[in-house]
Amino acid sequence: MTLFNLKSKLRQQGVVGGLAAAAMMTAAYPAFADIPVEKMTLEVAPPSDSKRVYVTDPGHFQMTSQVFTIDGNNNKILGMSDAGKLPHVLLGDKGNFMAIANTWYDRIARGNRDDYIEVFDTQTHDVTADIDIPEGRFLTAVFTHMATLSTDDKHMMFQQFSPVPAVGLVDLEQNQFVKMMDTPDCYHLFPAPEQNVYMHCRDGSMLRINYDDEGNSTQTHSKVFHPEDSYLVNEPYYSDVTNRLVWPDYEGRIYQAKLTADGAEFMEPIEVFTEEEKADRWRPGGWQLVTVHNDTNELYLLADQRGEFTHKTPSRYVFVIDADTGERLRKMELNHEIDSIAVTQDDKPYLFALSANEQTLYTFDAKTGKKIGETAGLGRYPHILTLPQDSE
Amino acid sequence: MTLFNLKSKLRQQGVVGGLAAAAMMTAAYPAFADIPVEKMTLEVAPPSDSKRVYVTDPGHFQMTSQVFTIDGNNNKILGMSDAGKLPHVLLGDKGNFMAIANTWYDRIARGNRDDYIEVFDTQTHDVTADIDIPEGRFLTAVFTHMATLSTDDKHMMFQQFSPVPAVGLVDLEQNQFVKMMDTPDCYHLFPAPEQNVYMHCRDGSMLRINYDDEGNSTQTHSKVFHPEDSYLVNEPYYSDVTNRLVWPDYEGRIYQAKLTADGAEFMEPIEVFTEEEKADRWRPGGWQLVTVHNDTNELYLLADQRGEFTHKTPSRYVFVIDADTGERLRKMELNHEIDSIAVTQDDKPYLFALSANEQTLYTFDAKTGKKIGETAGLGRYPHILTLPQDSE
Amino acid sequence: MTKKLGFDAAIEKLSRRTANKTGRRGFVGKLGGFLVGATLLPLLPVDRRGRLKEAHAADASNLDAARAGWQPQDQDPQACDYWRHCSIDGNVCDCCGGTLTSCPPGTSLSPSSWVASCYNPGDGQTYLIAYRDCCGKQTCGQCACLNTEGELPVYRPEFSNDIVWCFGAENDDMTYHCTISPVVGKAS
Amino acid sequence: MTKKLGFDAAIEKLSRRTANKTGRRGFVGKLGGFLVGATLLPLLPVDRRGRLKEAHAADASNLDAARAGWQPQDQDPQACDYWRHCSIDGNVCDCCGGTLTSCPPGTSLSPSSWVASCYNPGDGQTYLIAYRDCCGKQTCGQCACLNTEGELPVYRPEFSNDIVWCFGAENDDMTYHCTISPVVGKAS
Repeated sequence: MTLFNLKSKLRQQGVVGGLAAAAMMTAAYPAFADIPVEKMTLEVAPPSDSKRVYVTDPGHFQMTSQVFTIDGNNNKILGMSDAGKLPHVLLGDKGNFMAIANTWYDRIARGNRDDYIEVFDTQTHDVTADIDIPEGRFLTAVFTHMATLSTDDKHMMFQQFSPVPAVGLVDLEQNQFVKMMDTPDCYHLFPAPEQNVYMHCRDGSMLRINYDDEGNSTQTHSKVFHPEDSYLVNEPYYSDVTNRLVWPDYEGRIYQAKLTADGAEFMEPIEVFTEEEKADRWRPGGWQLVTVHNDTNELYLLADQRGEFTHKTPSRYVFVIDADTGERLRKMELNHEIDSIAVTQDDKPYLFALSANEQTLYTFDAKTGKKIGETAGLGRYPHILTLPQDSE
Repeated sequence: MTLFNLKSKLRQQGVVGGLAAAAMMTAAYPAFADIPVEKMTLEVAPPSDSKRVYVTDPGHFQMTSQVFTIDGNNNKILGMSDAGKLPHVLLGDKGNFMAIANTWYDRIARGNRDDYIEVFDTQTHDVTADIDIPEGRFLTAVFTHMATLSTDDKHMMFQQFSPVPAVGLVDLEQNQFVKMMDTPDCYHLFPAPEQNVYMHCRDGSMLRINYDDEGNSTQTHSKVFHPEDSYLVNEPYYSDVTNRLVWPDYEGRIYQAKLTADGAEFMEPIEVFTEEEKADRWRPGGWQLVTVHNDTNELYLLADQRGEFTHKTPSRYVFVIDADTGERLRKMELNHEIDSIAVTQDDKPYLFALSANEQTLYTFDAKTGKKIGETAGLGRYPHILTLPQDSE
Repeated sequence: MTKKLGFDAAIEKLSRRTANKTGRRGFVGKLGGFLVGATLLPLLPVDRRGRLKEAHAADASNLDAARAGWQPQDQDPQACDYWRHCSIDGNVCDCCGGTLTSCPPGTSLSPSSWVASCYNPGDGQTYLIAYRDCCGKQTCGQCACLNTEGELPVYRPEFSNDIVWCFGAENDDMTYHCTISPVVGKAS
Repeated sequence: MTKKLGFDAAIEKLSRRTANKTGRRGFVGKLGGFLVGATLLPLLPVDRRGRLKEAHAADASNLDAARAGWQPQDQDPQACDYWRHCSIDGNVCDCCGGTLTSCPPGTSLSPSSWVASCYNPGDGQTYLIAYRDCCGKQTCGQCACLNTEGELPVYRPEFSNDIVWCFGAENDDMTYHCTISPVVGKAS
């Protein structure tokens, strides 16, 4: 139906929708030649692949957030999704769906609080489920691992801090909240097979939580795996596929563990920087400052020469090492002040590098270090990258 | 009570509020000398005066807006108030209260819509009333005169466009919505004494609406006062005190009317620009591009040399004329790209000039044109100035 | 959530809602023939002034050029001075995951529009553009443009780009994301 | 809306809420003495390293300087490198209608805080700052600073500035507006 048919149809109906419809009808304008009206449609994004990347802009503790769907192959924006204050963006089913945990108020930044999970189809960007949860999300500058899907995508979990520490369990098959599971003084959520999820505790141990569909759980602490004065950054790398946890401290020491249904297996810590580099003040720094290419076992660490306790200031370099041996493979100069990095999991990997201050995503060839694209204008302070881990 | 007493008090009570309270308690830290804890308080803004100015940043059609309370005497930010999508900010009682008309959704930019009025005390910035209204606000880039207080501050009115044109009447004494009053194809709201409000209609006439407390109204059209091809800008100047309406068209012709309980009295239109200036392409341009100092009858028009149909692009100059005679008094060069201007109503008036792109409010001495202050960082795209009209 | 994008569905929805809410007060009954049809025609600025302008590209970041007046190009649809955008106020959907004629994924194409006549320097013709807003998401933010060629004040709403033109969008979400610029007619 | 700003009111509220919601599971019962009191003490970084830094002012707009490390000044409380702001992440309330120790009008002073020890170059002393968030309004936006001197990861929450420290604020509004930097102790 064209605009030109519209007016007569409205007249036939004998009732028209007020001024809005009136203004709309003016488009049926006989002083113009009756050429075909261009077809108007709604886009659908192509299916997710291993180079799909989502950039989240929560601003700086702002009430609204925006999630940009970007095709990393060509740095094209495919669409956007809305979120509330300090959201968690999770990808499941090889990137075919996205779950966002939201917090929203009914009087802008006051009034009644509403926490809820929205599930999106990553092609249509339509909401496929809206799940109410208790108003307990732990609101921090976004730590991506403070909410997680289970390894089988059947459950989603989020952390509560106050009034008591707990983990909220959500059933994504039934689309309903299950239970708040009480926990001790532990943080982050790393899923392991067979309905296990791990947390990292203040004392330096890992806590394994085995839960059933009703939210009953048994909890077991591992040994303490790092000393008290080795401060582990807020954004470790964790693969839901390999269940490998890779965790730098403020000085560039990397702790690693394999998290299984049976328990945590810790590797010997490795050092990214030589003694000489440490003397030259090389340290990690940024937000998501570590990423791993699983198949080749290459570890990428965002770093720069810097003072102590500047662990969140962006960096301009990436050190690439063998994650098993610590062997230095290469060093990349990014030529931008980068807050977050993430590498794709295919066999021709790209390294995505996000600058919050420049509101720009840069794409590099992960092997050659060559810059191959960028996407600018990503909101106010974008600093979160989310990639489909289980693609390819 | 100091932080140091807090811990013992909590212990006495035998119950403490989880991790949040625990972290809070760590402030009670005996390794530090027990010096007095600094007193922590809540600010209250000084009483409004004639140099108080409110800057509204609705972004560019964004979901959240911010209203900055600024002391124009010294360009100091006194506080902020939150608002939703495309809010109307109204000042009453000599600037002692502020009413904001809001639109908000429960799923960020989707879901259930809620329209409501919040009334604020302009000293404490506390909400003193929250009034529900029908979800009918006409959402446009903010036209300040599409909502209004009555001249006696007893009522507030807002415009609806769809599904039928109407004006919503709100009783600010009872704090409740009264009625949607049907109207013809007219726009803007200019209050006049004795429960009258005027609108401007498509045909070029003014509509006087006389309403009672129940929202019953009688409506009377004035004569047509401007030709069809004289396009009146979206932001005229109107004084709730003098009831004088001052309305430029795209080319710098000024229409004026006095709006009384008896009807609209129109003045002869005046031209701001000489024929020579018109040939040199001087035209008005900006958002709030006209303001009047009531006591001296000085009219300020934001203008620049420009092409046709660039009526919303900012300007760098202000032409000052006698609003009765059209006599040119002076011309100010602002040296910034200004979107909106407003003059204070005291006898040493300041001209506020707002740049949306620079997110900065500039303050000028209205008489000498000297720049005397600025306030930067006013959000994303601030372009609305609101001053207490009835101060001094 | 269903995706009915046809005019039929949207207009039927709008009409039903109007019928339910306004009762006897239909639009035609209210405004008579004033707004509808031929009386509007002489007001549309189709004088092709675009060709006569001496000025430069209009881009929000280039105020000098914008102030000089509208001078369109036909090469880059994502630039603010692309000819179809002569009266756009907002974000070009082509930069947001949509195209010049399609809305980004997950948004809702409003059936209502404002219009402008835009001169295409490529073929020397003037076309009628019916700007349609894509709704139901926060402002896209990419490719923000404020063009006002032939734009009229709000009391001529069908030519006003300051209005959130989401009337009749899905769920009645009156929230602006971006704008598409389809051609719906040609100056004869 | 009442303005109870005393600790008593806020803590009583928090305690009542906890009592209502958590039942048997009081904080002390849950975490034992682990978090409370003396066991935390050795962890607080009060080594006055601030004085030893070779680096420059930390300002979000000056990343080179920020990366070099913390070097505080005691002249301009609205600048990010003012000594009290050594571990602030957010907006300085002094720029938002408040002061260094008072919240802007209409906000709510949270009774909870994170802490840091900051070196004052004016008197050569190191002070304990208990950063307190003012809550219940959108982010102020003015004077945005991200300082991390002595800042610890989230598993040491009492030293973490990434948390929205609005626990116990009025109406339980967990929404961040700005931060004040009161002195609550002095390194002895």
